[in-house]
This record gives sequence, structure tokens and C-alpha cells, in this order.
Amino acid sequence: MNVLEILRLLAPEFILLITGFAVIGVDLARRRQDEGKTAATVAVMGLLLAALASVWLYLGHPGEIVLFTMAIDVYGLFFKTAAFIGVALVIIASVNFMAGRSKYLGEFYALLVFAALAISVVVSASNLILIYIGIEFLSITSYILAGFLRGDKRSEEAAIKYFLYGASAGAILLFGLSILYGVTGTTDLATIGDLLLRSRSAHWLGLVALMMALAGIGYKASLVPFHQWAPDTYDGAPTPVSAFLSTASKAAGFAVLGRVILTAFPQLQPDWTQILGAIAVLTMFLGNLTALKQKSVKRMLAYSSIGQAGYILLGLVAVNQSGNFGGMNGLMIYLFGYIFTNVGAFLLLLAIEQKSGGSTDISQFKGLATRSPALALIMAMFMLSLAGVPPTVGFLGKFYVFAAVMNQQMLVLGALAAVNTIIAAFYYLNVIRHMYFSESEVEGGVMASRGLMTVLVVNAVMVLAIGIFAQFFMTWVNNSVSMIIANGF
Amino acid sequence: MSESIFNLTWLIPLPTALAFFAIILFANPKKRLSSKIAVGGVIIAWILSWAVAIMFFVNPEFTEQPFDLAVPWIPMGNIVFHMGVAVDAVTAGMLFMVGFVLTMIFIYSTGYMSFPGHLDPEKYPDAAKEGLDPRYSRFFAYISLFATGMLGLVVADNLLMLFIFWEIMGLCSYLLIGFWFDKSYPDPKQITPKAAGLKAFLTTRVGDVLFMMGLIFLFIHAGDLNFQNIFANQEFLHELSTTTVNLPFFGAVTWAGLISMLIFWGAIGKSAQFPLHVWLPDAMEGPTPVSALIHAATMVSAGVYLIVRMSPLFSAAAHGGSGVMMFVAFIGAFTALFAATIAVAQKDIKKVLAYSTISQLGYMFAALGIGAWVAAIIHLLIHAFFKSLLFMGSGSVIHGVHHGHEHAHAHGHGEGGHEEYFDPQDMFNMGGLLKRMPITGWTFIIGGASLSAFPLITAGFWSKDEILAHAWADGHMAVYWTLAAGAFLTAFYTFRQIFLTFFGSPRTEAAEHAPESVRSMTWPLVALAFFALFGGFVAVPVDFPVVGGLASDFLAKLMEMQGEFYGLHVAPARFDWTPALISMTLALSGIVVAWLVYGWKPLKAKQSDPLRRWLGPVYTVLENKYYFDELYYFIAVRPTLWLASFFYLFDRGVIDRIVNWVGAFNRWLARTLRRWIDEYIIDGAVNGVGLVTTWTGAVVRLIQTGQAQNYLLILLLSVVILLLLIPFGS
Amino acid sequence: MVGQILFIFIAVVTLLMALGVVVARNLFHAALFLVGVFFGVATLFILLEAEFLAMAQIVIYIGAIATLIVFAIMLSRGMMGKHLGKYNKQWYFAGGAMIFFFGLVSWLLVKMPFAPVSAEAPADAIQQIGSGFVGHYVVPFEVASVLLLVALVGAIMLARERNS
Amino acid sequence: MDLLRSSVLSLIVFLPVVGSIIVALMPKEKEDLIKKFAIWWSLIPLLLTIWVAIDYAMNFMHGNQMAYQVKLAWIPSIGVNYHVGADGLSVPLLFLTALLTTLGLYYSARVIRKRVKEFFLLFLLLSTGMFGVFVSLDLILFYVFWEIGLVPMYFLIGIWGNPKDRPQYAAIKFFLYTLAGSIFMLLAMIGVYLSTGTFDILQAAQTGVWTNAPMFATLSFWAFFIAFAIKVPSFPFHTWLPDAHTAAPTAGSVILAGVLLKLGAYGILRVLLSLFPGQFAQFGWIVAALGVIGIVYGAFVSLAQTDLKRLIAYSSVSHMGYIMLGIGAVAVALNMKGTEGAAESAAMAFNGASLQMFMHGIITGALFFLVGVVYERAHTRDLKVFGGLSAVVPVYYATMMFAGFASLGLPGLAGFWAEFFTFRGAFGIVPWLAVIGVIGIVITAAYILYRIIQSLFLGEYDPKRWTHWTTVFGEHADGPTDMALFEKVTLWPLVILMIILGLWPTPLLMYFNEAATNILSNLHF
Amino acid sequence: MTVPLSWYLIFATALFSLGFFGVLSRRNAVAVLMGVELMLNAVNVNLVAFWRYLTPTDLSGQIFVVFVFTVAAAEAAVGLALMISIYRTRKTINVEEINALKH
Repeated sequence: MNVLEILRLLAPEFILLITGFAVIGVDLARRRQDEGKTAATVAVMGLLLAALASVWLYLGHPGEIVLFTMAIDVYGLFFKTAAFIGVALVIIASVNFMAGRSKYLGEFYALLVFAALAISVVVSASNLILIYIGIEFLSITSYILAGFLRGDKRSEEAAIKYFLYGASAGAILLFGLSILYGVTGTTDLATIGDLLLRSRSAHWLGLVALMMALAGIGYKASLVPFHQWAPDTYDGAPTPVSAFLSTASKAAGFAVLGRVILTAFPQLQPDWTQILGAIAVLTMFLGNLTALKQKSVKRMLAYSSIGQAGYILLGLVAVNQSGNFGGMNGLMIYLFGYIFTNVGAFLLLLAIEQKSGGSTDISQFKGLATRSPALALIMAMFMLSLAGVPPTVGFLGKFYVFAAVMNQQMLVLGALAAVNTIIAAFYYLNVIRHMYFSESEVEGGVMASRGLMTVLVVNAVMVLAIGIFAQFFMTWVNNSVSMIIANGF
Repeated sequence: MSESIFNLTWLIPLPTALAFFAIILFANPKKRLSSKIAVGGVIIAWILSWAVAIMFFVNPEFTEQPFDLAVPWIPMGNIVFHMGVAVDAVTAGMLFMVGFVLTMIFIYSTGYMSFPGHLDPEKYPDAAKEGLDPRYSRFFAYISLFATGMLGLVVADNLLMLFIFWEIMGLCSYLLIGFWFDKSYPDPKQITPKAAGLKAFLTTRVGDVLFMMGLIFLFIHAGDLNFQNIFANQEFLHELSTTTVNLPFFGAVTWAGLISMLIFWGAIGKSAQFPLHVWLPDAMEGPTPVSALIHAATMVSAGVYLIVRMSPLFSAAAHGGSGVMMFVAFIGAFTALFAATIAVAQKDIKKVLAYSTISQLGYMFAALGIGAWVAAIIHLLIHAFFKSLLFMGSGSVIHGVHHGHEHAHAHGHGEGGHEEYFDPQDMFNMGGLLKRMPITGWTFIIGGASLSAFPLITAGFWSKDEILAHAWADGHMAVYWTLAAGAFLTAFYTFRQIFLTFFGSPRTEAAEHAPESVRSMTWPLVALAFFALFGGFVAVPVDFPVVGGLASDFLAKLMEMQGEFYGLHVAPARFDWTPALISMTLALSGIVVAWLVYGWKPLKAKQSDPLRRWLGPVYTVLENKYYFDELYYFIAVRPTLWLASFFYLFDRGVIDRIVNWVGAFNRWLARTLRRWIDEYIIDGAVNGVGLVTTWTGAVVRLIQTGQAQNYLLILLLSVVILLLLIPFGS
Repeated sequence: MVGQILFIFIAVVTLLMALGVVVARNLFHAALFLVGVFFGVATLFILLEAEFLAMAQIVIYIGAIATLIVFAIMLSRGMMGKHLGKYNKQWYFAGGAMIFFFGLVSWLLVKMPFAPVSAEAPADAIQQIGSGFVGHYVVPFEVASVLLLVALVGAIMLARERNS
Repeated sequence: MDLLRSSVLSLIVFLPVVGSIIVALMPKEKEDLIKKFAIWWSLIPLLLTIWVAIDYAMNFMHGNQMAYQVKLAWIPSIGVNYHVGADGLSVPLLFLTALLTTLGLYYSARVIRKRVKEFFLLFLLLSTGMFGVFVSLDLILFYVFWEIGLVPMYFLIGIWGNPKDRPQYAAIKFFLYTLAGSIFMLLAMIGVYLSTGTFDILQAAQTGVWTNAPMFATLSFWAFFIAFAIKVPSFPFHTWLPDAHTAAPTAGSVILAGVLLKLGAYGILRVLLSLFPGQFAQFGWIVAALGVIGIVYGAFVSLAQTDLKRLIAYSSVSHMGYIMLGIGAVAVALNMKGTEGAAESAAMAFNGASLQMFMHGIITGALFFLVGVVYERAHTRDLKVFGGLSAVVPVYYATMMFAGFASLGLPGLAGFWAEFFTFRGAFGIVPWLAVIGVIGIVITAAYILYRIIQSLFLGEYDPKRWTHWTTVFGEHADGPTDMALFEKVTLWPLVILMIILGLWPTPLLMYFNEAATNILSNLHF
Repeated sequence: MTVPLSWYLIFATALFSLGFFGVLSRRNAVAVLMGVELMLNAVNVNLVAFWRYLTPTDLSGQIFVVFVFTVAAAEAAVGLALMISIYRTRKTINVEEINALKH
């Protein structure tokens, strides 16, 4: 394992590290005059470069442990690419929004880059310690990002709540990991998996560790019993940060959950299928039903993202060997599509917030179709994708997840998921209804900055493209799944 | 040569159809032109039909192998349904009658359709100037379509095509009865034309639906509906009359019985027999040519024609032991008597004729019921002639009285504004019109005599007597005596009508000034009067002492031969003195009694009907037609409307709410529809989704308190629960 | 035998001090108790022959974190005057839940079939830890360094006096 | 030639989308350019469908296989491919869709004044969805087009519906109904894949679905059936129809009644009949019973209506009952293989159901246009307000008479044949249900004559009863004005079709008859 | 080596529970932070005990503890910074009053 090889395999991480410092450097050099524009461009360049690196790495189909703790495999690389693109989109869109709001814009973009770094580390961590340090690194950067708008009461409140919840959940996660370490004596996931496979007695001990770890990781993916911080934080945090939190960091949560469960606890499948299944149903129902009641679109999106997390978890619950309907490919394509849709939806709120001076109430959306048809069309497309109407990517994701659930003959779960789609369809349609059918209470079209517009168009195109050219993306997802499943079972 | 003539049969319904489309597409604005097109079309059809009919009469050998020309028309499954035209003795007879009567009525209506009384001229200036009905051309379009329907029905070679033309006639009768749709009467109880049209269509529709069921069952069993194919092969009829199907409360019924019963109900609907008769009298609201055309000559007789066509099936059913023939006879006889009784107490000239038509049709069905196939057909043909004559006569009387009323009114006799409504059709406003309208008068008397079967000289006597003779000969005494009573009453009300309208002194100024009708109206009356008198000789039985040998009853013989072809063994009625004498005495006594009551001491103006005093309450019952209209309204119309509104409430209330219970938008519904709010709160418990969303709302408020430490507490509790699951869960 | 008595003594003292942290009305006393707990834990490390950790514990926890907390208390002193109740409304429920949690987890841990190995702690533990940082766990090490940097930048950015 | 043959179906399906994209690119202000373009553009698929009809009749008539088949891989990993084809059943329906779309666009060009560009864009998109459903032979492709058809209709009802009829509530109810059904259908489709290994309808039919697990087969059957029954709509699931129809703009409700309702019925005939013959035979009588209830219930409720459009909407529920009765009869016949005449009655019932699909399309399409005609002038649909219009607007009266009488099944007009065949089939197989259904015919005659013709046209015309009349172009008028040229051009093709098909149904029946014999022989009848 | 492993585990769990109780019930944010520190310390004891009794030769237990130190430090820094900035804007450090964002 010579240095060049390490450099090649850990290329994305190194690139991000350098970009982070470069961003801070550039911002200092510009002495904070240009509201972080150059810093943002450098950050975006770095992220895209990292994304390219991980795609290039991906094509080489690596599947090996690097430096004892980093498992560079197609599974991890898939999530890295998705996260990097997500963060890049967030940065591009938020330049205009963040311009007047804070002096430390250089730090803001640097933090986002470091958050991306944290995700790329945690996603391919195959060692308990690295998992813990990665999650805490991601959490801490998120606390700061959440509380970035110093003067703003909502942003600080969001940050403090997130901090308190994250710290306690982190402690419980740590407790779980320590028990796991105690039981198996090693910190490497793969060896833990083999040890637990062999010794029957460690069976339910593993479960205790898993339950506690579930709390720690589950909170990141905002699964129901551990989701309560999410609505307040998404609502309070600056919208680009909410976009980041609800997509990239959630994807990281699912990636870690997937890796830990599939590598460390494969033989406990009957147990965690039931528990995760129950959690998934709870998440879907609570997320969707509360979203029904929301007046503010931002808060509605927060709860809808919790609901969507329920669906994504279904992919994991119904994981199985069969090539096409293995569940994990459902989870991944759903997540991939979800990142684009949710980033798009939150960022669109930016434009609305800017126009209405901070309020994201549904009444702001009334008659948007007449005032700014392009934005309305894009938002309608995101809503339809979240509702799962073909030919969008949302449908593709739901299709594969449903397929996996049906493949495992979990009819009740399938039926409950279907009912949820109907409930969810209602409040997604509600937004469309306000935009297209009712008269606008607010005058004047909604102005979106060039950066935001490009991001929205890119997202909208991706949402449709993945839906239609499903085959291209599915092959990409399928063989990244075969990697993780093969060594796991 | 004869073969080529028959090839023209399919052309018969065509001219009037082309006339219909020509009028509605092109000639609508020009009234005179459209009437010329219509009359031209019907004349061509008349010539063609007479050519075919006479050609058939001339060479009777066609009864063995009736002419049939069919073309493949509709693919059904792996067979193709053939449609075409057929001519046999019955068709020939009908063609002869229908062609002629249609033409007479078309010519008559060109004169009759002048500017109607109930429209005020200012609204239709040009029509008033021309003196024609504003919707003159539309009328001719409708009657051309009607003519197509009737002609098509007569020449049809299969039951489905017959059914199609049958319904087209139903449509035309609806359009024509409701022709003066904007006419309304001060007295709300009196039925308006538009309501009469609707009533006619719906009542006949009930019959048609049962007819369609019969047709479909026949089609299922026979695989084909062509008359000659089905009724010519005996083993099919035998098989049909033996296989049984058990119905809920009828028990085991043979298929033949069931099909013929259903088809008979179609005939009951169309020919206005007992249970479904209510629409015919109200159909008099239409213009008189329509009443003559539809409700005397053609449409109502279509029902009889259908049963005549179906008689092989009926007789097979009878052999198979089903009582359908007896049922037909009973309905026929009962309707004959029942309608006659009502006719006695009517004061409207057209209503009397309407009930008399129902009664005469009753005679025909009674004849069919007792198997007198030939008598029924002959009475059908002859009745068409004198009944259309009577209707047209009454039309010209009404026309005259109306003009008289206008005339009197114009001369200042009327006091200023429109005095109370003057009904030109009410016989008690007429009197002594024979002097004013001689041609109409005398032709009317001839028709009346023929209707009441004035012995020996009128055609009506021979055809009705034939039926009575058959009833007597075959020993159906119950049927015979009802028909005989009916005959007496027929004579009585016919001559009551004649004495009231034509004899005595005019009771109103309108009657005094009633002018004779235009030549185009009176000339057809004369032509029909000729047939009313001499038509009967076609049916004079051979062995009648004096006149027997004179005219060869070739038509009767022709029908008998045709019967053989269809396996109906129709015994020719040997002439027997007793029934003939009884019917003669009945007819004469009817006339004498009528003379005693109305002719001897003619009524004065404003004098009510003497019968009212003698019959008292019975008279009012008869006048109100045994209250059948009210009865049907009570047992049929009101429950349907009530059921409709009940289902609608059920639809909006229950199902929608169940749906809302399922759909998640109930909360949203409450928010947007304020007026529903009470219902939402009242049965909030009922609609579950509303409940679920309020419950989750409450739960969310409970746990999403915004307190970070509450969240942590719940985090702890969830971890504890998860840990508890392990020892107990797996 | 001596070890056991020593362990029990240290454990009990540390737990009492921990209770003090939680119960102390005055925040200052709580901070002091916290330092005591850190010290107790350090002695336990020594008992477990993890000397390096004990030293690190003292330097980091007491030296850095405790002082940091004291600074925070000093900075938010203004609020001290009001002395409103130290517990929020839900402390009863939380207490009960915690006792139950403690019982459940300790029951689970005790039931665990651990097979203690009676080997000696390696002499060159510190060297091994050092080589561990740059050998097996080099990636977490780097990540930890970046984490500290980010925490640094974030803390300054959040807590800086607003000059303008 | 065979290049055209293989690409014609795809052209028909995707031309409207291309059209809608071109419309999207056009500037919003140039409204009449958009209108002209949309109408001429929709003519191309119409001509193509006519060509397909002729070509199919000439040389694909008696081969028992799908014509114009095209199979391209779409998502090969799970065997989903873009597999389209047409047979006797879908060719006439394609023509119907194209015809109604062109007429709808032509009519709306002069009537729609609000947000014109979006209207035409959505309308073209809608026709793609409908074309797609009629040609797709792959379950997922079927599902995707099924949903694509849903979204534009949602907007059409919501945006252009008139405010008094709660369009938003109607739109959302319409969307959620269909979505609820189709989600469970999606699960059932996945079930089909799991049991047969393919999404292709034809192959799955051969291998037989869930042959080993009857419980799943029944569940999947009911999932499919409910999704289609909601769309038909059959009895218990119909409450969305009246709201959607009354709220939708004229052209919208024409397309909704003319074609969208047929997607459900077509789905049953194409998918259910071939994939679940066993279960369908077992539950056939329920389908027939729902049909009969639909006929009678729909007829009675229509009788109670005072709003013209809502009345016609309920009449569609009743008319669609005939289709369900026909289909139910076919299903019951499946397990009456032994008895003679069952095969023939089944063919008749199938013909009846498919005929009713086409005839109801043109008849109710015409009726809704006619409602539009009167609504554009009187701006109200309350029947109590009109009276005696027959004298004032004769052309409108004549056209409404044709449409009305065709709708009540008068022989000589199109509606009769559908009813005749349906009852001919139904009486042969489920006589008792058919007898109840027959009541519907009388009530249909009642509500059409009594509610529509009577209150609209007959009686005394007095101008004082309703004063704010306008001409169809919006200027004030003191009374109802007769049909404008564009309205005549829209309606008369439908009336002519009604008359021709009424007198001689063979040009249409030969397709359906051929499809009936093929499908029933595939079920080895 | 007389002290059995389970004693350490029980002690660690007790300390953890006390810490969590502090987090759950204290009003003052800083006190909550102290609770968090207690919990982390408890887990450190746990880790070291496992290392000592189960895998004395493999030092990953201790290394884990060192990383926990770094995380604790970083967390404390960021946490306190947040609390101070909130104190500046809302003049309160009481967790209960920070509940503007809810349901």
C-alpha cells in the first residue's frame, strides 16, 4: 500500500481537505469584501472535483480497506458522489441568500466543505472509532452551521437544540459502541461481523449494542423516535443548511446505518427487520400526518423529509439477496432522487423567503403559477416527484422500495406504505393547489438569483432524467449494492 | 315480372326518409316547399306499396314461398346478422292500407296545419301572414319520418329491424304529440301537449323494454330473428314450446310462453291496451292528422301487426300448454268493453274517438286470442280506413268550429278581452253542423256507421261480425258476450257523437258560423268514405246468401293460405245466422237508443249531458277514466321521483362521507367549506380521518413542545423500550 | 483484596461527587464537583493501569474542559442572581426513567458472559498508543485534528464579541 | 411501409408531447398562434389513427395477434420494456381519443380565455397519457401513462373549473381517488412480476399469474379491479365523477367522459381478463352486479338532478354500468364453458361492452359540448331557469335531440347497439341481473326527456325568467343565440357518427368483434 | 486484579445514568453540558475496563478513549460558544425558555 495508492484511493478526502483550507485562505485574501463569492466558487470547484474523483474511483470498482479503517468501495463512493453534488448545489444556490446575512461567509462555505469531508469519511468508515469520530465531526460542523446566523434567535435556538440532542445521542451511540467493543474485543466492523456470526451467545449482546447504536445513527437519519430535533432545527436553521441537513447528512446517516447493519449484524436480520420495520411505519405515518397540519411550507418539508426517511428505511428493512429487488438498490436510488428533489424544494424556498422577508407560509405560494410560472413548474415537479408520480425519480425510488417489500412478502408493510403515499400525495398536492388554483395574495413575481435558478433547473432536469432514463442509473446503483450485500451475507 | 317488382320493396320506406332529411337539412325555412317534398315522398311510397300489394294479390302462389331479400349487415360473434325486406300476404295487406292512409293524411294535413289558435300572431308575423303553423315544415319532417318508420316496420323481414322501426315510430309519436309544446291550458289538471308526449313515450317505452327482452330471449334461442327462418321450421317451435324455465312465482313456464308474453306486453304498450292505455287519450293533444295517422291507422295497429307476425309462436305456446293465448283474448275483450264504457261519457270529440280506437283494437286482440287470425287482420285493415276518416272528420269539424269562433269573435260578439277559455273540441259547443259542413257531415256519418257496424252496407259490419262469428263458432262464449256488449256501446257512443255534433241546432255562435273545410281536407274524407263502405266486401263470407257470391273474399282466402305456410290451421268461419242477427240487432238498437237520448230532443245551449243525470256518480267515474291517471301517478310516478331524490341524498351524504372518511382531505374540506363546519363537529367522531388528523395534531402538540429536554426524555424512553424488546422480543 | 476496597472507596466518592454535580444549587459548586469526578475517574484509570490515560484525563478534562466550563459560568454570571429552581418540570419523570435505565443496562451488562483474560498490561503501552495513532488509526487521528480545527473556528465565530 | 407500421403507434403517442413542448416554447401573448398550432398539430395523430384503422382492417384483420408491435428495452434489469401494440379493441379507442382531442381543442380555442397557453399545453400532454394507455402492453408502461394522464386532468379541473362548483375540491378528489387505486395496482403489478418474471401482459398471460398462491392471485385481482373500477367509475367508487364533471371546463369534461372513463374499462378488458381469468370468472357476478346497480342507481340519481352538467355526469355513471354488466357477463361466461351458447353470449357481451365504450364516448362527448354551448350563453346550468328554447334556438334543439335520443338508446342511433349487444350477452349469461338492468332503460328515457328536453326546450319561452344572456363570444345578448359555426363544426361530426353507426354499426363492430373472438379464443373458450 | 470487570461496568452505567439525569433535568444549559461530560467519562471508564480485562495487549480501547477526549473537548467548546451567543441575544441560559420553534 504505497503512498501513491493511498493518495489515489483517498483522493476525494484529500481534495476536500485542501479545498476547505483554500476557501478560508481565499476569503481572508479577499478580506471579506465580496460576500464570500470567490470562496463559494472555490468550494464548489473543490466539491465537483471530489465528486469527479469519486466517480472515477467508482469506475475502477475498488473494494478494499485502506489504512485499516477506511473501506473504499463502490457502496461508499456512491454516497460520496451523491453527497458532494448535493452540497455543491446547496452552496451555489445559497450565495445570493447568505450574502447580506453574515460577515463570516468564508467560514460558512468552509464549514460546508468540511461537512462534506465528514460525510465522505463516515460513509466509508469500517471501524467503530472512525464511525464515532466521523459522526461527531459531521454533527459538530452541523451544529455550527445551524447556528451560523449569530443574531437570529431562530437559528441559535435550532443550533442549541440540535447540539443538546446530538450530544446525548452521541453519548448513547458511544455507550453502544463501547459495549460492542467489549463483546468482540475489536473495533473493525468486518471482524465484528465474523465474530458475532460464530458465537451464538454474543447474539443478543450484539442486539443491545445495535439498539443503542440505532439511537445514535437513527437521530442523524431523523427516524421517528429520534426525530424530534429535526423539525425545529430544519425550521430554525438558515434554509441552505436545512437543505444540507435534510439531504446530505441524512444520506450519510442511512449509509452508516446500512454499512453497520449489513457488515456487523447480518445474522441478526430477523430481529432488526421487525424493529426497523416498526420504526419505518412509525416514521412514515407520523411524518406524513403531521405534515398535513403544517401552515409553513418549510416546516411541512421538514416533516415530509421525515416521512420520506420512513420510505428509505423500508429499502433497508426489505433487504434480500435477489438482484433486482434487493431493497438496498431501492434505498439508494430513492435517496439519490430524494437528495435532488429535497435540495431543490428547500432552495426554492430561498427565493420565496427572500421575497417575503423570511416567511415561508403556504400563503406565499398562492397564485405563484401566474406570478412566476418557471418557479411554480419546478416546485410542482419536485412535489410530484416527492409524491411518487411517474415519470419522476420519486416514482422510481418508490417502485423499487415497494418491489423489495413485495419480494419479501411483507404485504402489511406494503399496504401501509401505499396508504402513506396517498396521505402524502394530499399535502404535496396542497402546495400545487395553492400555486396553480388559488388567487395570489402577494403581488410581484418571485426573483431567483442566477445561481439559484441554475441549481433549480439542474435539479428539475435530474428529477425527470433519472425517472425516464432509469436504466442508466439503476445499473450504477445495482452493482454498488452487490458489493455491500455480497460480503455481508 | 313479379319478381322484379318485389325487388323494389326495400325502396318503399326510402322516399319518406329522404324527404325527412331533405326537409330538416334544406327546406326548413320554406314551408310550402317542405310540405310539397313530404307529400311527394309519400305519394311515391304509396305507388310503390300498392304496386307490390296488388302484384301479390294477383298471384297468390307467393303465399307458399313469401319473397325475402336480405343483405349481410352486422357481424355478431362468428355469425353475420342479415337484414332485409320480405313480402307475404299480411305485408301486402298492410302495405295496401298503410300506403293509402298515409297519403290521405299527408294531403289532409297540408290544409289542417293553419296558424294555431293558442299562438299570438305578433310573435310569428310571417307564419301568421302565410296563415300556416310557424313550425309547419318541422311537422312535415316528423310525419315523413313517421311514415318511414311505419313502412319500414311493415316490410321488415326480421324482428330486430321491426323493433328499430317500432322505436322510431315511438320517437315520432313523442315529437308529434308534443308538437304544440308551448300550448298550455288555464286548468292545471288538464294535460299539456308536452306532458302528453312524455307520457306517451314513457308508457310505450315500458312496453318496448319488455318487447326487447322477449326479442333477446328469442334471439338467444333461435340464433336468428328472420320471420321465415324461425316460424317456418316446426321442430324449432316445438323445441321452444317444450323446454321450460322456472320463474319465481310463475313456476315452470315454457320458453315459447315467456317470449310471446313479453312480446305481447310490447304490443299492449304500443296499441294502448288495458294496463298501458292511459297515453292514447292524452295523445289527442297533438294535431288531429297526427291523431288520425298515429292513433287510428298505423302506429297502434303496429301492435296488432306484431302479434299477427308472431302468431306461429303464440300458437306453438298455446300447444305447449301456456295460457298466453287466453291472456291475449282476455285483455282484448276486457279492453274492448272497458274503453267503450269510458267513450260513452266523454265530451271531447277526439277523446271519444281515442277510446273507440282502444276498444276496436281490443276486438282485434280478442280475435287473435281466440285464433281468428284472418278476422283480426281484416278488421285491422278496415278499421284503419273508417277510423282515420272519423278522426279527419273531427279535425275538420274542430277546424270549422275554431274558424267560427274566430269569426264570431271578430264581429264584436265577444265582450272585449278574451272571455273564459272556449274549447273548440267540446261536442257540447257544437250542434247542427250538418247543414254548415255537408261533406264533412255525411262522410262522418258513413264512418260512424261503419264503426258501429251498421248492418250489411258498411265494411265495419263485415269485419267486426267476422270476429263475433268466430267467437260464437269456437264456443268462446265469455269473449263473445263481452264483445257483443262492446258492440252495442260502440253503436251508442258513435251515434251520440253524430247527433251531438251534426244534428239539432247549433248551441254556440261558433257552431253557427262554422264554415266547410278547404277542398284539400274534404277530398280525402270522401276517398276514405268509399273504402269505409265498400272495403268490407273483401271480407264477405262466400256462403252469405245474397251478396256472398258477388265479391270474392279473395283477401280472406289469401290470408288462410298464408296461415297454412306458417302452420296456423285457420278454419274459415262458415256463415251462421244467429251471431249475424244478434250483432245486427245490437248495432241498430245502439243507434236507436242514441237517437232517443240525443237526436229526438236535441240539446239546447249550455244544457248538460242527460246521461249525467241518469248515471250520476257512475258518469263522473267514467268521465274521469276510472281515475287510472291518478292511480298510475300515485303508484308509479311519485315513487320513482321519491326514490331518485333518496338515492341522490344517499349519494351526496353517505357515500361522500364514507369517502371522506377514507380520503385524508376532510380536515382541509372543513377549513375551506365553512357551512359544513357544524356537520364536521357534530359527527367529527364519525369520519375517522378527521379524527386521525385531530388526534395526531394533539399528539404532535404534546410531544413536539419545543422543549429540547422533552425530546431527550423521549429519546431515553425509546432506547429503554428498544432494550426491553431484546429479552422479551426475539 | 486491598484493590477491591480501594476501588469501592474511589467509586463511591466519585459517584457522590457526580451526584453533587447534578444536585448542586450553585453552579460553581457543581463545577467543583465536576472536577472532583474527573479526578476520581483518573484514579480509576490508574487502578486499571492505564497511566497515560489518567494523566491525559487530568490535563485535558480538568485542565481544559473544566476551566472552559468555569469561564462559561463566569460569562453568564449575570443570570445567577435570580436563583430560580435548578430543576425543570420533568425531573421527577427523568429521575424514575434513569433509575430504570440504570437497572436495566447494568442487569444486561452483568449477564454478559465476558471471559476476562488475566494477562499483564503491556509495559510499553504508551509507545503502542503512539504507534496506534500513526499506524492503525491514522485516519481517525487526522479526522480528529480537522475536527478540533473546525470546533475552534466555529467556537470563535459563534462566541466573538460583536464589535460593529 | 413497415417502417411506418412499426413507428406509427409511437408517433401517435409522442407527437402530442412534442406538440406541448413546442407550445411551451411559444410566447404567452401569441394566443391565437398557440391555438392554431395546437389544433393543426392534433390533426396529425387523428390522421394517423385513421390510417391505422384502415390499415388494420385491410391486412391484420384475421390474424390472432397484436398488430404494430414494437418492443424496445427501457429498464432491462427488471424486464421492463417499451412494448406497444394495437388490436381490434384499441384501434377504435385510439381514433375516439384523437377525435375528441381535436374537437376539444377546436372548441376550446374560442371558449377558453384564461391562461390559454397552459390549457393547450396540458391538453396535449393529457392526450399522450390516454394514447399511451391504449397502446401499452407492458404493465409498468401502462402504469406510467396511466399516471401521466392523471396530472394534466387534475390541473384542467382545478384551474379552468368555474369557481361556483368547488373546482379545487373536485380536482383533489379526482386525483386522490385514482392515485389511491393505482398505488395498490402498482403493488399488484409487482406481484405479477414476482410470480411470472415479466411485466409484459402477453407473456404473463401465457405463464399464468400466481398459479401457485391463489390467495395472492385474489388479492392482486381485487387490487387491479378496484383501481380500474374507480376509473370506470363503477358503483361504490363513483362519487368523484359528478364533482369532477361539473367543475371541469367543457372540453375537459368531454375528454374526461369521452376517454378517461374508458381507460378503466379498457384496463379491465386488456389486463384483468388476460392475467386473472380464474379469479375474474369466480368474481364475475360481483362485477356484473355492480354494473347493474350502477345502471339503475345512476339513472335514478340523474332523475333527481336540476343541474344539467351534474345530470349528464350521473348519466355517465349509469351508462358505464352497461360496460361493467357486459364485462361481468363475459367473466361469468368464462366458467360456463360447458353450456352451449355461452361462447356466443360472451362474444356478444364483449362486443356490447366495447361498443358502449366508443358510443358513450361520442354521445356523452356531444352532450357535454351541448352543455358548454348553453353554459357559454346563459352562464348557468340550473334547468329550472330555461324553457321553450326549441322555438328560439332550433339548430341547438335538433342537435340536442339527436344526442339525447342517442344517449337513451333509441334504435337507429348509436346508443342502441351497445345496449342491445350488452343485454343480448347479459341475458344469455346472467339473466336475473340483466332484468334489473332493463329498468335502467326506462328511467334513462325518463330523465333525458323529463329533465333535459322538457325543461330545456319545451313549454312557454318567456324572456323574463333569465335575463343575463350573452353570445358565445361574450357580448351581451337579450336572448339565447343559436349555435355558432364553430360549435356546429364541433358537434356535427359526432352527430353524423351517431347516425351512421346507429344505422350500420359494422364499420366499428368489425374491430370489436374480431378482438372479442381473439381474446375469448385465447382464453380457450 | 481482584476487582471483577462487572463492578467497573456497573460504576460506569451509574455514572452514565447520573450524567443523563443531569442532562434531562437541569435548567441551566451549562449544567446540561456538565451532564454530557459525565456521560462521556462514564463511557471512557467502560472502554478502559474492557481494554484492561479483555484485550490488554491490543491498545485500541485506550486509543478510543483518547479520541473520546478530543470529541468531548470539541463538543464542550462549541456547546459553550453556542450558549454564550444565546445568552447575549436572549439574556437567559435556561433551556426551558428556548422553545420558540415548536410543533
